[in-house]
Amino acid sequence: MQEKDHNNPIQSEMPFAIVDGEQITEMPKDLYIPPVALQVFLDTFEGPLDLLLYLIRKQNLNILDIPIADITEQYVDYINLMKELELELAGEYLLMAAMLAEIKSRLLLPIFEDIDEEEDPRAELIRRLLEYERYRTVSEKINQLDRVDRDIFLSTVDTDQFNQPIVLPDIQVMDLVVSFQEVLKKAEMFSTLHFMKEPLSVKERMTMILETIQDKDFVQFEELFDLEEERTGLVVTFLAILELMKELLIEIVQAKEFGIIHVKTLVEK
Amino acid sequence: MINFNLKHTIEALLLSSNEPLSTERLFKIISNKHQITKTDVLDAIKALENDYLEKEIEVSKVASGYRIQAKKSINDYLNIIFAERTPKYSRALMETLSIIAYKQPVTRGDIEAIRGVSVSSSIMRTLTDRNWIKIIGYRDVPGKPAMFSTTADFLSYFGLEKLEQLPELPDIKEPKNLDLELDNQSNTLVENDNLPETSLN
Amino acid sequence: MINFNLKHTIEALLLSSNEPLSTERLFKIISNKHQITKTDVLDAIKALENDYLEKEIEVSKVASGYRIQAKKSINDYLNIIFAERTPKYSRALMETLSIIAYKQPVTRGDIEAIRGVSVSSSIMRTLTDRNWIKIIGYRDVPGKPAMFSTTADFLSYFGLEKLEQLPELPDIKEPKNLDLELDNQSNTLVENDNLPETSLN
Repeated sequence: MQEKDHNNPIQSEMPFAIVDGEQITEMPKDLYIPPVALQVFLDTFEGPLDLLLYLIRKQNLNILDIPIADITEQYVDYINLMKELELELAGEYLLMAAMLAEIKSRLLLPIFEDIDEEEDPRAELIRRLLEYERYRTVSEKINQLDRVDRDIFLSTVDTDQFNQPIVLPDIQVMDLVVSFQEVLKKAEMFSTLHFMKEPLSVKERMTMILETIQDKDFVQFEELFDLEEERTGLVVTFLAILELMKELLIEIVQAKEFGIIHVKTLVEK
Repeated sequence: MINFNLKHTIEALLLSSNEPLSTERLFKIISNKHQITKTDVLDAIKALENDYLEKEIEVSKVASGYRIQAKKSINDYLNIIFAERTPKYSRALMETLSIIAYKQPVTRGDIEAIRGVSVSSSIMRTLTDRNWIKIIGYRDVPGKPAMFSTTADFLSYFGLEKLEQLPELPDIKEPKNLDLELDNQSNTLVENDNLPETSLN
Repeated sequence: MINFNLKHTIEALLLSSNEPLSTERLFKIISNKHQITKTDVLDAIKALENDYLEKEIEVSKVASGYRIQAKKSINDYLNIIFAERTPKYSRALMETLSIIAYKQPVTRGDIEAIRGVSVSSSIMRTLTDRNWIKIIGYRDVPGKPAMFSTTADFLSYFGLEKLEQLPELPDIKEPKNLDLELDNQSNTLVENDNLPETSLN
């Protein structure tokens, strides 16, 4: 296999992205990075799996030993910073945050004999990380393959002295119809997209939750979720609840094990 | 370098470059690595010309330098190669054309609003060159954008007489906003307010 | 024709065509005018390869046929001529392309499942416009999502003949029994997490 020399100056894409490489040392050590640097930093990630892999590799951890609590905390810190800068990706990153939180909570649950058979809650995440890492690695290799116009230069002669008959593309009237249908289909997708973008703000959801709880002393945890919503919407609600807890604006109360969970306001009326 | 052969290097450079290379340029590029003179370059090109006498390619000197081209003798084959390649229009072009056909008169902005991506100038040029679309007026809004409609040639191409003969769109539910958006803008039309069906005969 | 020389004709055709030519295609084009066999075509290509041994160009066989390209030995010069023309592709594009190459046929959903982010339409468009991927069918599930695979042009771009020549996909290091493995490591987990010991058996 023809592999490309790393020292080629042209090959300067994504310096931070080679997570296993030494380049990482140039990365900020803690989370408190100036926003501009953070933007650059985040731009180098290809999504939540990529970011998680980075966090794991940064600590020289084996994927199989992920300390879920630590990683979750770091991850959530990152996405909190991210929310202000990288709104476009927030949905997917938020989903991962919720998944991590869920895994963490399941690990904390007392284990009973009869669910002993159940899979470790981290297994699915680990599988996805391993699978993604395979393709990420191989895509770096493909990127180093010889390619036309970078490492392979094609030999051609000029043929413009040759009177090439100009053949214009031919179209049928039905091609027009089909194309216009495509346009309409796409336009439709557009309108739904616009509609989707709005509601995904955690801050906004926090306010809504506070308003809901304000009048009553407490509400049931489930009541805060609108099941009509898409999965992402539920995740936003969940994150909003976590955020409110962190800011000591609400409290979660569970009278007995596996009993009803209540959410109580801590804001003075 | 032991195996350096100026003639072969120049040949490969001329074949790889997309534009003719002058003696000066060849000299500059190669003398970076090898001790050569401009005369060496010229001699090598001469030798190349000589080698090609029996071949089906030739060195040709044009204003900006030397290039290698196919000899006329293989034109018959080239005809076949180039004719086999049936050109096709891109999806972007077809979509743009269909929007102009079904929604005319439209501005570039209208097309962009519907497709969600900007309209490339080369597409508009291709369509204009083919005389399938034309400017029929300017919308009376800031910037006075040109409004495009299809032409009589466009209809003739499909053997149609009137725009109404374009196939109806089979039961597609147009998103509300598409019509609305275009309707809102239609009040601002200066003239040519009616669809140009009648104007195209 | 008296002076017909198959080797020189093939050389000129390969150099004139914008895309690689297969033996079949060369045979078809030339046999219109001259009595030749496919073996003659192959022999001529062999002879050409031999002629080029001392030259700075070479015949290369890629997925879509034969083409002539510069030898790597002159890349230093060519990099000067083509400075800054090198196309660069984003990591997102390369990852998407890799998943399509190794897992084909795949739907957008498959790609999203692996990468954990949605596939941008502009990446799919770039890949399609470059003719590196194509739709080869629709999966028979609700929504009938399109299935993508890579093309011969994709392989040719990387100078390859077959998919098998791509770098090997690293093995997944997943142990047979992930749960067991996790159990063994539960000690580390507890230390790092300060989790109660009961949380894992």
